[in-house]
Amino acid sequence: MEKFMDADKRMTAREAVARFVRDGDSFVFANCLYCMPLALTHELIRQGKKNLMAFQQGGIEEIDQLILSEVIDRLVIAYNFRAGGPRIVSPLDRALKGGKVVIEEMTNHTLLSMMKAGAMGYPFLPVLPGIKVTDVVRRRGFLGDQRFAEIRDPFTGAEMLVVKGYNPDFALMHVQRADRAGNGQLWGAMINSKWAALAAKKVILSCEEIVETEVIMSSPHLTIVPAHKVCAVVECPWGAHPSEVLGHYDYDFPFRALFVGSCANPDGARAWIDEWIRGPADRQAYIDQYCRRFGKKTLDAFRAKPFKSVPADYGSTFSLDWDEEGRSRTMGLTMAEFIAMLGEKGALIDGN
Amino acid sequence: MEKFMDADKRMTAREAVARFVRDGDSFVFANCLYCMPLALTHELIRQGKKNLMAFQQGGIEEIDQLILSEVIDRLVIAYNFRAGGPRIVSPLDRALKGGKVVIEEMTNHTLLSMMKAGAMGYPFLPVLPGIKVTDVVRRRGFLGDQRFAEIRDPFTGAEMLVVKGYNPDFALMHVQRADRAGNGQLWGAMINSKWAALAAKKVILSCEEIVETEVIMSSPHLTIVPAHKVCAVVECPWGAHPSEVLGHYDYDFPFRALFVGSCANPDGARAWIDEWIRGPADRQAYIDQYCRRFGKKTLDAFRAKPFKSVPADYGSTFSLDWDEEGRSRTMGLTMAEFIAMLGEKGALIDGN
Amino acid sequence: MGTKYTIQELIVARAAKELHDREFVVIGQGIAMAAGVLARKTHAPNAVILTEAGLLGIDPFKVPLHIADPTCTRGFTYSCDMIDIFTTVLNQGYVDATFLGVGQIDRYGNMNSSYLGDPDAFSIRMTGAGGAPEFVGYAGRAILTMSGGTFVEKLDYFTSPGYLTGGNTRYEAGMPAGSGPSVLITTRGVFKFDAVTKEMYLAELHPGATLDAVRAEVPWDLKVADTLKTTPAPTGEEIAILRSFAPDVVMGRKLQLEVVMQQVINLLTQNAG
Amino acid sequence: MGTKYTIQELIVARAAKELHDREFVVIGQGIAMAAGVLARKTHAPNAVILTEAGLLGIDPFKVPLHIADPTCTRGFTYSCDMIDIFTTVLNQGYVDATFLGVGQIDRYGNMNSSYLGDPDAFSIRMTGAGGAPEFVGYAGRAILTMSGGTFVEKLDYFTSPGYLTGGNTRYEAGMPAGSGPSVLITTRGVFKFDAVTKEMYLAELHPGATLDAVRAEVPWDLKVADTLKTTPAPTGEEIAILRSFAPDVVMGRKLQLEVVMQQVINLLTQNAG
Repeated sequence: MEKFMDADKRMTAREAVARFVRDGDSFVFANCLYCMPLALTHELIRQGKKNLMAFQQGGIEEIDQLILSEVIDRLVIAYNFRAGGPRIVSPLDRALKGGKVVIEEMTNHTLLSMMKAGAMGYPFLPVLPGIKVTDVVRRRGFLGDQRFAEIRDPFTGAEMLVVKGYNPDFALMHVQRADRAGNGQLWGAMINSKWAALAAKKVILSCEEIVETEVIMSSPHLTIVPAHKVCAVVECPWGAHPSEVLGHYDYDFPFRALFVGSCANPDGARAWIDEWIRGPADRQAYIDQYCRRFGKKTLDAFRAKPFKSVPADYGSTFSLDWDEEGRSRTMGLTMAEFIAMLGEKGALIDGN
Repeated sequence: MEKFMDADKRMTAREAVARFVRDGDSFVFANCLYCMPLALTHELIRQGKKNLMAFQQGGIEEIDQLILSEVIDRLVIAYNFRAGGPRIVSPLDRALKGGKVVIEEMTNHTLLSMMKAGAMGYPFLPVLPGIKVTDVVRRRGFLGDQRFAEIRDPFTGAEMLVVKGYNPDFALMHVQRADRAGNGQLWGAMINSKWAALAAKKVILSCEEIVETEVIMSSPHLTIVPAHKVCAVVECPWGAHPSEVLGHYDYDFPFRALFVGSCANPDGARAWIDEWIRGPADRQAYIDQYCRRFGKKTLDAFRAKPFKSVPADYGSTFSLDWDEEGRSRTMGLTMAEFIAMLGEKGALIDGN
Repeated sequence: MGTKYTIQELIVARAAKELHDREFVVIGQGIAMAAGVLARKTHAPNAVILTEAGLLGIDPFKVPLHIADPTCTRGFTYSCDMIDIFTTVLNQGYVDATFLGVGQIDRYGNMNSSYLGDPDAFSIRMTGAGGAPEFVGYAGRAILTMSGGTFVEKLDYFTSPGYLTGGNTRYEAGMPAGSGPSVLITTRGVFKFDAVTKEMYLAELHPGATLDAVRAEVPWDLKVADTLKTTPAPTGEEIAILRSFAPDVVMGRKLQLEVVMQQVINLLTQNAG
Repeated sequence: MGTKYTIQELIVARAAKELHDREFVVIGQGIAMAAGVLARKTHAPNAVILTEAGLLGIDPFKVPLHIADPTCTRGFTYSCDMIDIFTTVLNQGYVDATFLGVGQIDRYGNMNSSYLGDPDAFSIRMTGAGGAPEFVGYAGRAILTMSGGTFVEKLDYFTSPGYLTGGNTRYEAGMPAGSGPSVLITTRGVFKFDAVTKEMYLAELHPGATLDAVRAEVPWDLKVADTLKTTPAPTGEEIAILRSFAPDVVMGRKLQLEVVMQQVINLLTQNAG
């Protein structure tokens, strides 16, 4: 797969989506429920992208928003949050009924295993075979037979179930921090993020803050997506609002409820999307609009109070083999003594 | 597999090995080259354990020490460090030649995939099929055909190679820090640690320092082995010496060279083992002996200078739903108002 | 004389009793999470709560909004990913119990959380499978609660495996020995499963509930235990814990929508400039 | 007039030229690591060095003792595990090159790093396969160096796949198009592989080396390029960088043992109390 090696990939969400998303692409959300890449999702809608195929473990509001905006027409999904309860007809229900979207039902584990197989470059991975009896496996959606297969364990003959690996064209992802090159660091609920990001052919990454590469290098254990997978880095505070980002803000339940409430009828939901997605030019404009409407204090009330991790210590004994007096710790020699020794021992060649 | 649920599993290395290791067991090193569990390894030798089967990605000195002490008689391995160069006859060479140990040759990736399959509870996992042509796959050791198998990808018909999953009886592991219950945190080179520890039926864990559970809870992203896998926690500073532990100490090359030098002949190596493994009663006695022999300054020279990671922030907005005035943030009601509301709305049942 | 309680408090307190100390329990949100936390605060202080999002050992101070909501707790002991939970934890047999809310259920405890109506011409897509099929399939047991769902002769869609067609059929299909739904707690009673036939039967009636009212909700000829017990009412201590920890769960979904939406309006208007 | 140099400096400097800017290179230790770092410090500043231990983006200030030695660098950009390196990085085609030291090699670049002599009655078990089979199999190309190893007609043990029996046989066995050993640098010359037959041929002779001396080490009738070049001597800049970064590599294994063992004795005795 293509490596993205530029040292500075910063751009706006608008540029990122315009450059790297083509109508008809498949994509995966590299966050699920938590820390949702909603600024990027909204940009897909704002630019009127069409006929996308989405992989998502668990939708919270982004799936309904994409469906209402007719951005996606194929959906591979395990779970979709229904804040209004099970008896309310949702945008997804209406789109399925109206044939605007086709669906492939999966479980959380098997859908993520599709991504993990793709990320590892394997054509398939095993999954837990007990679900073979369920309609999730037995009924087929638009992927047909390119999803589950039954094989035998070559060592014991036992029946196994495997899922096919997929590599979506791109992933949308939001994280707490990243450097200019795109090393992205996430913590909190790890859920599907690693495997979705690594499965995708490229990752469009937004983050709460851009940090120096030194910050990344001091904490490589937090890097969830390495720079070479990332084609664009978008610095975007509040980029996951109204979902939560640990260390930055909690979820904004009241605001979220406004969208859910609007979904009671299609016109209400489309008006919400016009007002909160199509209207603001970008995430900053959306936040400005929020503050004008509900007050900056309302937004600020969701800001997280710090609770810092006890750090890891990456320290070693030295930072060079040569000590303060210019003597090699390995050899006990200065450079001059070292070169003299090479000469004495007959190790030096005169190439001329 | 058995869960280990005690809240305090602290014990000495001697107790841990006596209680949890049986002659004939299989085990895996959950560190490879880096941060080696050498205090625990030495305890196996001190207690004269017999007929163990070892899985190790890459040996550095522990394999030769276990072989010289006749603790292991079966070895599944991909790499063994030869500090003296390729032409020196090593303890492993002598043992193989003398039939004291049988060997199964693997590659780093396929051996670790055996552990990962075992850790995931799968009978096998795919590996990269290109190595089918090599003697690593074509020649068989003591595991016979219970190692590699060729199958077809059910989706494309392509030829695939898979390895069988294994669950060793126990793992030996050393980490930077752990709590009393055994949540172990490691950083630096992650190599095989996660999958080896999770594959084992139980983990005997040593650590540089025991910390409060609050430290672990502030940094759950560093937990490499969760407490329920761990049957014993051994606090053991310098427990990996002469290998390196990031944030604590670098490798002790001179001391390591003494052992390598001793391996030039079997008597020298056995004398080294008597002096440095069988002689000292435990790791503290070993370190005391080191300081008596070479000076405390020599040991201290290997101590790492701090280089702390920039922490992750796990902070959220509140720490309770009820605010300072006893009002629920979700509902806007005090407890009394809430109960009154339940009554007014007819939600309360009188069970009597 | 006991404290008055809501039906949700009864369900949660009864469900909590199903969890034992030192057990691992996978929980989602709502009633299930309230039950798990109540158990930890009473008889099961060393039970370990995990969610499929990769949060293990959480000690929540409020009910999480969803399985991946880490704002309910400051830290936890182990952060892994969702595949790790399903394989290295669940598939290794470490999960003793899973709490699950039910949409549709049949007499053998098979469940539907995907579609209402024929899936090819349905009216409502429910949440979908999520992690339920594997958790119900592989956890030591499944502790079920149902407050808005229904008993059906035939599921509209078969999402999660109970005892299939009864007897040993579940285990013949490869699920671990002894696993399966152990109990179902509804707004009227507590149901268990026959040790041999695996058919559901009524084991306890809630205080004030009648057998007729239960039968009216079940479309097959429901079996009833020889000695039908009365579900214990929640204690004052349990009620106090629940009202403090999970007031939104305690009041039930209908009241919750009403109260929370009022609070939403308050919050969004009070600071408007 | 150039600076005098050691044979290791020549080999490392020549190997470094094989790495291009913005490439991913998997490296172990010793000569290979010195070559990778030299390339980064000269013409390939944006090359990314990774080791199979899961250290990606390291910027070492000394030569690591082994593939999992993190004391050579304060931090790095991505910490993953060994399976991640082999699958999500190598198997995805992200690795442009791997540097590798050779024990035994045949005319098609197949290699043995496992046993000297018949494996059933051997004398020496070398290091073993480690990660070599997969890296040589799946990296974009393998850059080989050999200072203590040998050319053989038939390998004692077949550890890592070169071009198998030549022609297209490597690719027919499933390895990625275009992959395989690209160059072998020994103490006497530089070998490449014929584009069609995939047989090794001598492409460059080191300054001072003779064709006869090369042929004496190769047990088959070695092919030689039509225009045999002379390997460029390392520049003063390259030598200065290497002596500062990797003095232990520069002096070669024999001298290293001698000097380092003296230093060991010094260190272990100076503080003895």
